[in-house]
Amino acid sequence: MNTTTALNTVWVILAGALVLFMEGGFSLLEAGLVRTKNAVNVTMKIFVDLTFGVIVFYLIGVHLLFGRDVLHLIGFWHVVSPSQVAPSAFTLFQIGFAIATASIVSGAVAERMKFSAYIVIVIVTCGLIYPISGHWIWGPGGWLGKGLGMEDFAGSAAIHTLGGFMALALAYVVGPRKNRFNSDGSANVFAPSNIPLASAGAFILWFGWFGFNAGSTLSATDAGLSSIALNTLLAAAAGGGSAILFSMYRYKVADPSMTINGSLAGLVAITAGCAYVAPAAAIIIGLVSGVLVILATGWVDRIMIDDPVGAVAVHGVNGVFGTLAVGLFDVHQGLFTTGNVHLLLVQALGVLVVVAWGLSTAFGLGVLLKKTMGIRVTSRSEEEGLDIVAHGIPAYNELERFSDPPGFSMTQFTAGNTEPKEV
Amino acid sequence: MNTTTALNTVWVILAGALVLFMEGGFSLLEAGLVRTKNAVNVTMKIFVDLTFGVIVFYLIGVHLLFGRDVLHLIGFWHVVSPSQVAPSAFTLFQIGFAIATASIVSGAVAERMKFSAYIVIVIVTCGLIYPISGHWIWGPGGWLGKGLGMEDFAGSAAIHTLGGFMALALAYVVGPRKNRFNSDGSANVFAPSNIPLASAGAFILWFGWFGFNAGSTLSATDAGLSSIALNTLLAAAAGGGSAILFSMYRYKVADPSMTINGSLAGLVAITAGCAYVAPAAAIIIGLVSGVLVILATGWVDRIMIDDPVGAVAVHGVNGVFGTLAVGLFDVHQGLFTTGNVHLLLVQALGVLVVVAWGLSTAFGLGVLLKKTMGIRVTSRSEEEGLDIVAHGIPAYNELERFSDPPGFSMTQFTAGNTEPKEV
Amino acid sequence: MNTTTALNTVWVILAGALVLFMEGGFSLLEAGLVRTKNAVNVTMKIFVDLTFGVIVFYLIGVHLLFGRDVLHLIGFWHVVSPSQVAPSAFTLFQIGFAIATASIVSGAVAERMKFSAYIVIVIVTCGLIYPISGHWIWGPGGWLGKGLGMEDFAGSAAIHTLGGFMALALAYVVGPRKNRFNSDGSANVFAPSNIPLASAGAFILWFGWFGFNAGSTLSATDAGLSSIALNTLLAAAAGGGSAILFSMYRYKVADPSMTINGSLAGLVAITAGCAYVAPAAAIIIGLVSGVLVILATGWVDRIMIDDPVGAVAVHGVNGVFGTLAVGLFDVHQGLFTTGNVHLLLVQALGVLVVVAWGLSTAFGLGVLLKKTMGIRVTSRSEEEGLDIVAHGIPAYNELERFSDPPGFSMTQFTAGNTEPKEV
Amino acid sequence: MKRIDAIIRPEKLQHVMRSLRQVGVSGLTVIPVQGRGQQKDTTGVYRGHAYDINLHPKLKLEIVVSDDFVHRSVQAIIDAAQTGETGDGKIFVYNILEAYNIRTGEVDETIDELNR
Amino acid sequence: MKRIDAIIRPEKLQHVMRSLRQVGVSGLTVIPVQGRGQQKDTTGVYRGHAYDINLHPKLKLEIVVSDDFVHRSVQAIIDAAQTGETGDGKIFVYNILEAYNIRTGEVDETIDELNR
Amino acid sequence: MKRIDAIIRPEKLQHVMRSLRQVGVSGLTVIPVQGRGQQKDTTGVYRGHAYDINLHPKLKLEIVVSDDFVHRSVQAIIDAAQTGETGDGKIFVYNILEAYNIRTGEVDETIDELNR
Ligand SMILES: Nc1ncnc2c1ncn2[C@@H]1O[C@H](COP(=O)(O)OP(=O)(O)O)[C@@H](O)[C@H]1O
Ligand SMILES: Nc1ncnc2c1ncn2[C@@H]1O[C@H](COP(=O)(O)OP(=O)(O)O)[C@@H](O)[C@H]1O
Ligand SMILES: Nc1ncnc2c1ncn2[C@@H]1O[C@H](COP(=O)(O)OP(=O)(O)O)[C@@H](O)[C@H]1O
Repeated sequence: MNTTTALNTVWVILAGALVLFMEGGFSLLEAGLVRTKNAVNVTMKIFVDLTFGVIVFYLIGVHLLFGRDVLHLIGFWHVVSPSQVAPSAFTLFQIGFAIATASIVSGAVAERMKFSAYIVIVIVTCGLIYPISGHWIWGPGGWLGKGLGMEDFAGSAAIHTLGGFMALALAYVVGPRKNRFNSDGSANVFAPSNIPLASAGAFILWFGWFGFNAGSTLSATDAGLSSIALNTLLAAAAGGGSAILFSMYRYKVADPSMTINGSLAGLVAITAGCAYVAPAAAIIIGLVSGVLVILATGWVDRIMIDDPVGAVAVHGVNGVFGTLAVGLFDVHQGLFTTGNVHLLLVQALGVLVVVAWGLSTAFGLGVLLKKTMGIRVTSRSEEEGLDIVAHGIPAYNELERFSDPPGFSMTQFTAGNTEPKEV
Repeated sequence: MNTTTALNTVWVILAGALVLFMEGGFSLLEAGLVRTKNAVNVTMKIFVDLTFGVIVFYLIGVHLLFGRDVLHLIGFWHVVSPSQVAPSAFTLFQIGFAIATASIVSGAVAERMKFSAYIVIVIVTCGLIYPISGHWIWGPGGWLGKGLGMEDFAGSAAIHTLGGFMALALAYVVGPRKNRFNSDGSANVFAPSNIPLASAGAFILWFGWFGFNAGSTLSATDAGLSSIALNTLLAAAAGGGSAILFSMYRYKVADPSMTINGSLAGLVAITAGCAYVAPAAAIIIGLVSGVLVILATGWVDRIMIDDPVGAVAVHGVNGVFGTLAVGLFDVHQGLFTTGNVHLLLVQALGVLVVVAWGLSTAFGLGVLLKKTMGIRVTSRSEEEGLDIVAHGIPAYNELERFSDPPGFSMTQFTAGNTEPKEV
Repeated sequence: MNTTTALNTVWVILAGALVLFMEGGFSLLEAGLVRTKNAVNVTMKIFVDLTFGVIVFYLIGVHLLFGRDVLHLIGFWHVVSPSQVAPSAFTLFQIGFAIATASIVSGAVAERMKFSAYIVIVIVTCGLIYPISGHWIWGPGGWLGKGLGMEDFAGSAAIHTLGGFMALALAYVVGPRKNRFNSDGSANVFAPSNIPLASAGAFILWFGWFGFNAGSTLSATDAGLSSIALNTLLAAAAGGGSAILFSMYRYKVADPSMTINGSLAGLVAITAGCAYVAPAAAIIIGLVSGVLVILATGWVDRIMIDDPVGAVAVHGVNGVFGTLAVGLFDVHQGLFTTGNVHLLLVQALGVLVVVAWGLSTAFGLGVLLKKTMGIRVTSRSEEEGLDIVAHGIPAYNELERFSDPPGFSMTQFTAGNTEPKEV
Repeated sequence: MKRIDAIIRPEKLQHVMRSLRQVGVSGLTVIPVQGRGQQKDTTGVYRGHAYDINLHPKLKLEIVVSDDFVHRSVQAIIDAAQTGETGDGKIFVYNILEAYNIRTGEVDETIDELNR
Repeated sequence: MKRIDAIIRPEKLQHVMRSLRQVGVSGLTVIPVQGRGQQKDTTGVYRGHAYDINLHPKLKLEIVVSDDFVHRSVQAIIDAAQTGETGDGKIFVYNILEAYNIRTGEVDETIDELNR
Repeated sequence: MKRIDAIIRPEKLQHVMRSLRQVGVSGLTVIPVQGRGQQKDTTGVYRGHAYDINLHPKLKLEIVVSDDFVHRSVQAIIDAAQTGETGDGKIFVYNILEAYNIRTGEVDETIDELNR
C-alpha cells in the first residue's frame, strides 16, 4: 500500500474509532441526565446501538446508502467507496455515523420505552430510515447532494436533523414520563441523577467530534482537514460560552445541563459547514446555537413533548440551523458572504425533506410498534424504574442487600423456570 | 526520518496510547463491578500495573520477550524490533500489552487479595511469566510461532488466555470472597456497586481495542490494517448482541454485566484472528463468544471459583476459543475455509501450552505468596473493605464526617508514628 | 497537500484533540477530589476553560504568544507557525495548551471562588498572562528560549510552573476553605467525594499527555517523537510507583490521591525534558517527582494555603523540578551527563522568571478582583455548596425531591422575575 | 406533642408534602429507606443468578406535630399516599417527651411554639 | 405494639432478616447509618494526614411487632447479629401509640391485623 | 434511658460530637436526612425551570443516654449546633422501654451498663 493511501486509511480508522467512542459519551451523558432508576437502561440502549445497529448497518444499511445509485433515490449492493482510502476503513467510519443517529433517538425516549421496542427502532433506523435519506444527501447520485448541490459536510442534516426529528416523533408517540407535565401544561423538574457523569459524557462527545467532522474528509491530504477541526472547536466553545452567558442572564445561574447542551449544539450546528465556512463564521454559528438550544428546550417543553436529555433541541433544532447556516456563511456561495441566495434555498429544501422524512418514518414506526408489540412499559414498571424491570439490577448498589446467606433464596436460573418479564 | 517510517511510528505511538488508555477502562469496569468498599482498591491495582508493571517490563520483560532468541525458548538482551518502526515506539506499544495481561488478573482476585501480594504478582507477571510464553508465540525464533506456525495476531492466546488462566489459578489460590458460595455449592449475588461506571469502562476498552488489534500490524502501510479494525468492531458488536439476546432468552432480562462481558468476549475472541479471517467469520466468532461467555460464567461459578468481574470467562475461555477459531476460519488454512486441519492442531497445541503455563506458574506463585508474605487479607479486613484497610479512604464520601474541628483529633503524620497496617 | 505535510497535520490535530480531551480529565479529577456539594461547580469551571478560554486565546492570546516578535518580549498579530504543519492545526494545538494552564488554577481555588471571578481569571490567563511568559520561552525571538537557550520542550515551565504558581497565589488570595485549617495551624481532612471518578480523570490526563508531549514535536517526522512518548510513559510510571512506595512507607497505606498525583507529577516533570533526556533519566525524574509531590503537599499545608486537589504540588513544584532536571540530564548539555553547568543556570533563571511572573500577575489579579467584583462566595454559600448557589442543581440526585405535582410550585422562568444570585 | 412516622412510596413524596401543608403541617424530615412488608418480592438477575429483591426503596417521613394535629395529619398522609396496592406503607405514632429548637435554645410544648 | 430499633453490622443484614422470619416477623425497614459506640476508631489517611474514622457504617433496622413478639424478635436479632467483637450494635425498644396501614387506611392494635 | 433525636446542619457534626464527648456521651448514630422547617426554600434551576428546593440536607443524630444525661446532652448539642439562623434544627426526646447490647446479649437499664 502506498504511503498516502496508508495515511488516509490510518486517519479514517482513527477518526472512526473516535466516532465509535462517542457512544461511550452518549451513554454517560444519558446515564447522568436521567433518574437513577433508569441509568442502566439508557446505557444498555447504547449497547443496542453498538451491537444490533452495527451489524444491521454493515449487512444492509451501508449498501442502501453507498451502493450503486438507483434513480437517485437509493443505493443498491456494491458499495462505492472513495478511491483514496481502504474500503473497510470507509465502512467502519460510516458505521459510527449510522449508530450515532440511533443514539440521538435513545435519549429522547428514555425512562419509559420498552427495551424490545427500542431494539426494533435501532434496526429499522440503521437498516432503512437513515440509509435512505442519507443516500439522498451523501450517496453516489443522491438527488439532494449530487443532484441539487446540498452541502452537508459531516451531517448536520443527514445525521443530527434526522435523529433529532425522529426523536421528536418517537417521544411524542411514546408520550411523556408520568407526572412530567401538569394538567395546566407546566412542566416539572425531574432532577438529573449524576451531573459529573453527564459532563464526562459531553467531554467524550466533544473529543469524538474531531473524528466526526475532520474524519469526514475521508482523506488525510485534504487541505481543509485542520481548519475543519479548528472550526469544530471554535463552534463548540462559542456554543457552550453563549449558553453559559445566556443562562446566567436568564436564570441567574450558569445551568450545567444547558452548558453541556450548548457545547453540543455548537458541535451539531458546525457539522454541516465545518468545511465550508471561515473560523469567524464558526464562532457566530456557535454563539447562535448556544442561545437556540436554550430557547428550543423551552419550546419542546411548551408543546408538552418530554425529551429527558434535550435531544430535539440539541440535534434537531441545531441540525436545522447548522444546515441553513451553510447557506448563509459558505465562503463561496453563502448569502452573507456572496449575496447569493441559491445555496440557502437548496439547504432549506434539504432540511425540509429530512425533517419530513424523519418525522413521518419515525411516527409511522412508532405507531406500528404501539399497535403491535407495544412501545411503552406499564405505569408500574415506569415507577419501579426500567433498571430492575428490564435488566434485573439497579445502577448503584451501596447496600449489600442481595448477599443472601446459605440456602436462603438463591436459585440458579435454568432456561424456562422464570416468569416472563416485560422487557 | 522518511515519511513511511514516520507514519508507522505515529501509528504505533497512537495505537500504544490507546492500549495504555485501556487501563482506565479496566479501572472503571472493575470499580463498577465490585462492591463499594473495594472500589478504590481495584483502581489502585490498575495503578500498580501502570507503574510497577511498566517499569519492570521495560527493564526486564521486553528483553526476555523480544531479545535475541536463545534455544527458541527465551529472548536475551538486545531487543529485535521491526525495521519499519522506531524502536521506542515498538517498546511503548509492547508495554501496553504486558500490563494488560496483569490487569486481567487484577479483576479476578478483587476484594480479598493483599495489595502487597498483588504488587509482587504484577512484577513477576510482567517481568517473567508473560515475556516467556510471549516469546514462544511472538518472539524472534519462538518455538510456537516461528517454529510451528501458530497464529495469534494480537494475542488471544499470548495475552488473554494467559491472563485468564492465571486469573483462574490465583482466584483459586486466594479463595472465594466470604459468603460468596454456600455450603451446598450455590452462589450468592454480590451486587455491583456502579453499573454506569462499569459500562464506561467497557466503552473505553472497546475504543482502546482498535489500537490493540489494528496497532499490532506495527505498520501503517499494512494492507490488512483497516479490515483488522473492521473485524474487531464486528466481532465486538456480534458478541454483545448475542449476549443480549441469549440473556433475554435465558433470564428474561437483558443482563448488563453479561452484555458488557459479551462485547469484551467478542473482542478477546477476534484478537487472534482479526488479521486472518473474513468479516463474516468475525461476526460468527463474535456471536459464539457472546453465548460462550454466559455459559462460562456459570461454569466458573459451578466449580466454586470466585471471579468478581468474569475475567476467566471473558479472557480465559474466549481467548482459547478465539485462538482455536483461527484454525477454523483462517482464509488460507482454516478447517472450514480450506478443509485443512493442520493449523487447527497447531492452534490447539499452542492454547494447551499457554493454559498449562498460565495455570502452573500462577498457581506456583500464588502458593509461594500464601506461604511467605500471605496472599489474602484477614476476614475482618475483608468485611471492612480494602479501601479503608489498604488505602485509608472510602471510595465515596458524601457525609463530611472527617472534617474535625480545631484541636480535635487530627495529627500530621511523621514517618514512624503509626501502627503497621495490613496492606 | 503533500503527504508529509498531511501526516504532520493529522498528527498535530490528533495530538491537539488529545490535549483538549485532557479537560475531561481535569473535570473528573476535580469533581472526584472536592466535596460532593461542589462537584458541579468544578466541572462548570472546566467548561469555562473550554469556552471562554478557547475563544479568548484564539482571538488574542495566540497572537501575543506566537505573533511577530517585538523586543523579545511579546508577539504582535501575525502568527508565525512552523512551516511543516497547517497553521490551523498549530493554532488548535496551542489552544489546548493555553486552557490547560487555566485548568491547573481551577482546582486550587475550588469550593470557594465566585464563578464569575473565575471567568475573569480564565480570560486574563488565556488572553494575557500565559501568552506573555509563553512568548519569552516559546515565541519567535523570546528572550528566554531563543535568547538564552532555555529548554522547555512541552511546557514544564511555560504551562505547569506558571499554572501551579498562579494557583498558589490565587489560593492564597481567595483564602482557605472554612475549617480547613485549625487555629494551631494543623489541617483538617476534607474527604474526596468520589475516588473512582478522580482516578478516571487521571487516566484521561495520562492518555492526553501523549498528545501533550509527543505532539509538541509539531511534526510527525521528528525522529525524537517516539522516544518522547516512551519517556513520558516511563516518568509517569516511575512517579506513580515511587508515590505508592513512599506513601506505604510513610503512611502505612497506599494513598490513592498521592498515587494519582505522583503519576501526574511524573508527567509534569518530564514535560520539559522529554525530548532531551535518556529513558533512564526519565525514570529517575519520575521517581523523584513521586516523592516530591508528597513532600510538597505537606509544605503547602504547612504554609496554610488550601489547595483541594494538590495543583501547587503537582504542577508548580514539579514544573520547577522538571525544568531544572533538563539542566541536569540533558544528553548534550546536562550537568550530570556532561559536567556543564550553563544550561542548569539558564533553566534556573527561566524558572525563577516564570515563578515570579505567575505569582505576581495572579496575586495582582486576585487582589483586584477581591476589591472590585469580589473573589469569594459568602460563608453561607460556601456551606450550602456552590452547586446549588451558582448552578441551581446538586451533582447527585437520588431522591426524587423535585418532582412537584400539578400546580404545586413550579414556575417557568421568564427573564427578570428572579432574585439576583451570587454566581 | 407526637411524632408521626410515615413510610411511603418514593414517588408520593411531593403529594404527601402538599397534602400535609394543606392541613397546616409543613415541618418534616425525610429519610430514604429500604423496606419489606406485604409487598411481593421482585426477582432480579445478575450474572446468571436470580435473586430476591426483598427490600424495596421507600421514604420514611418523620413529622412532629402538636397533639391535636395528629389525626388530620395521618388522614392527609393516607389520602395522598394511598394507591390501594401492596407497598403503600405504614404510619406509626410515637410520644415525645420534650422538644427543643436549636436556633432559640427553647423548650416548648407544642410544635407551633417551637417554630417561632 | 412496639417498635424495635436494631443497629447491626451491614454484613449481617440477610442473616438477621432470615432469623426474624423464622420467628414470624417479616416486615421491617432498613436505614443505612453511621455509628459510634464501643468500637475502636480506625485511622484513615488522606493526602498525608491521618484522621480518625470515628463513625462506622452500620444498618439500622426498624421493626414494628405486636407486644408478644418483642422478646423473641430481640433474641432472633441477637442470635443472628452477634460476633462477640465490639461494633456488634444495640437494640432499643419503643412504645407505639397508634398504627395505620396506608393501603387500607385502617388503624389497628396489632401489627398482624395491620398486615391484612 | 432516653433517646435524643437531634436534627442539625451537616457541617456541625464534628462540633456536636466533640461537645457531646465533653459531657461524657460518645455513643451515637448518624443518619443523613432531608428536612423542611422554618428554613426558607431556595430556588434551583434546571433546564430552564425554576424549582423549589423545599428539602434541605441535614443530619439526624440519634443518641441514647441515661436519664440524668438528657439535659446536659441537649445543652451540649444546642451549644455546638446553634448559629442563630433558621435551619439550625430541632431536638426531640423519647422514652425507651428496653435496651440490649448485641455483643453481650444483655439487657440493661442504663446506657453505661450497656456499654460494658
Ligand atoms: N412490621 C413493620 N415494621 C417496620 N416497618 C414495616 C413493617 N411493615 C411494613 N413496614 C414498612 O412499610 C413498607 C410498606 O409495607 P407494605 O407491607 O409493603 O405495605 P402495604 O401494607 O401497603 O402492603 C415496607 O417496605 C416497610 O418499610
Ligand atoms: N448510646 C448510643 N446511642 C445511639 N446509638 C448508639 C449508642 N451506642 C451505640 N450506638 C450504635 O450502635 C453501634 C454499635 O455500637 P458499639 O458500641 O460499637 O457496639 P458494641 O456494643 O458491640 O461494642 C454504633 O455504631 C452506634 O450506631
Ligand atoms: N415538625 C417537624 N417535624 C419533623 N422534623 C422537623 C420539624 N420541624 C423541623 N424539622 C427538622 O428540623 C430541621 C430544621 O428545622 P428548621 O425549622 O429549618 O430550623 P429552625 O427552627 O432553626 O429554623 C428541618 O430541616 C427538619 O429536618
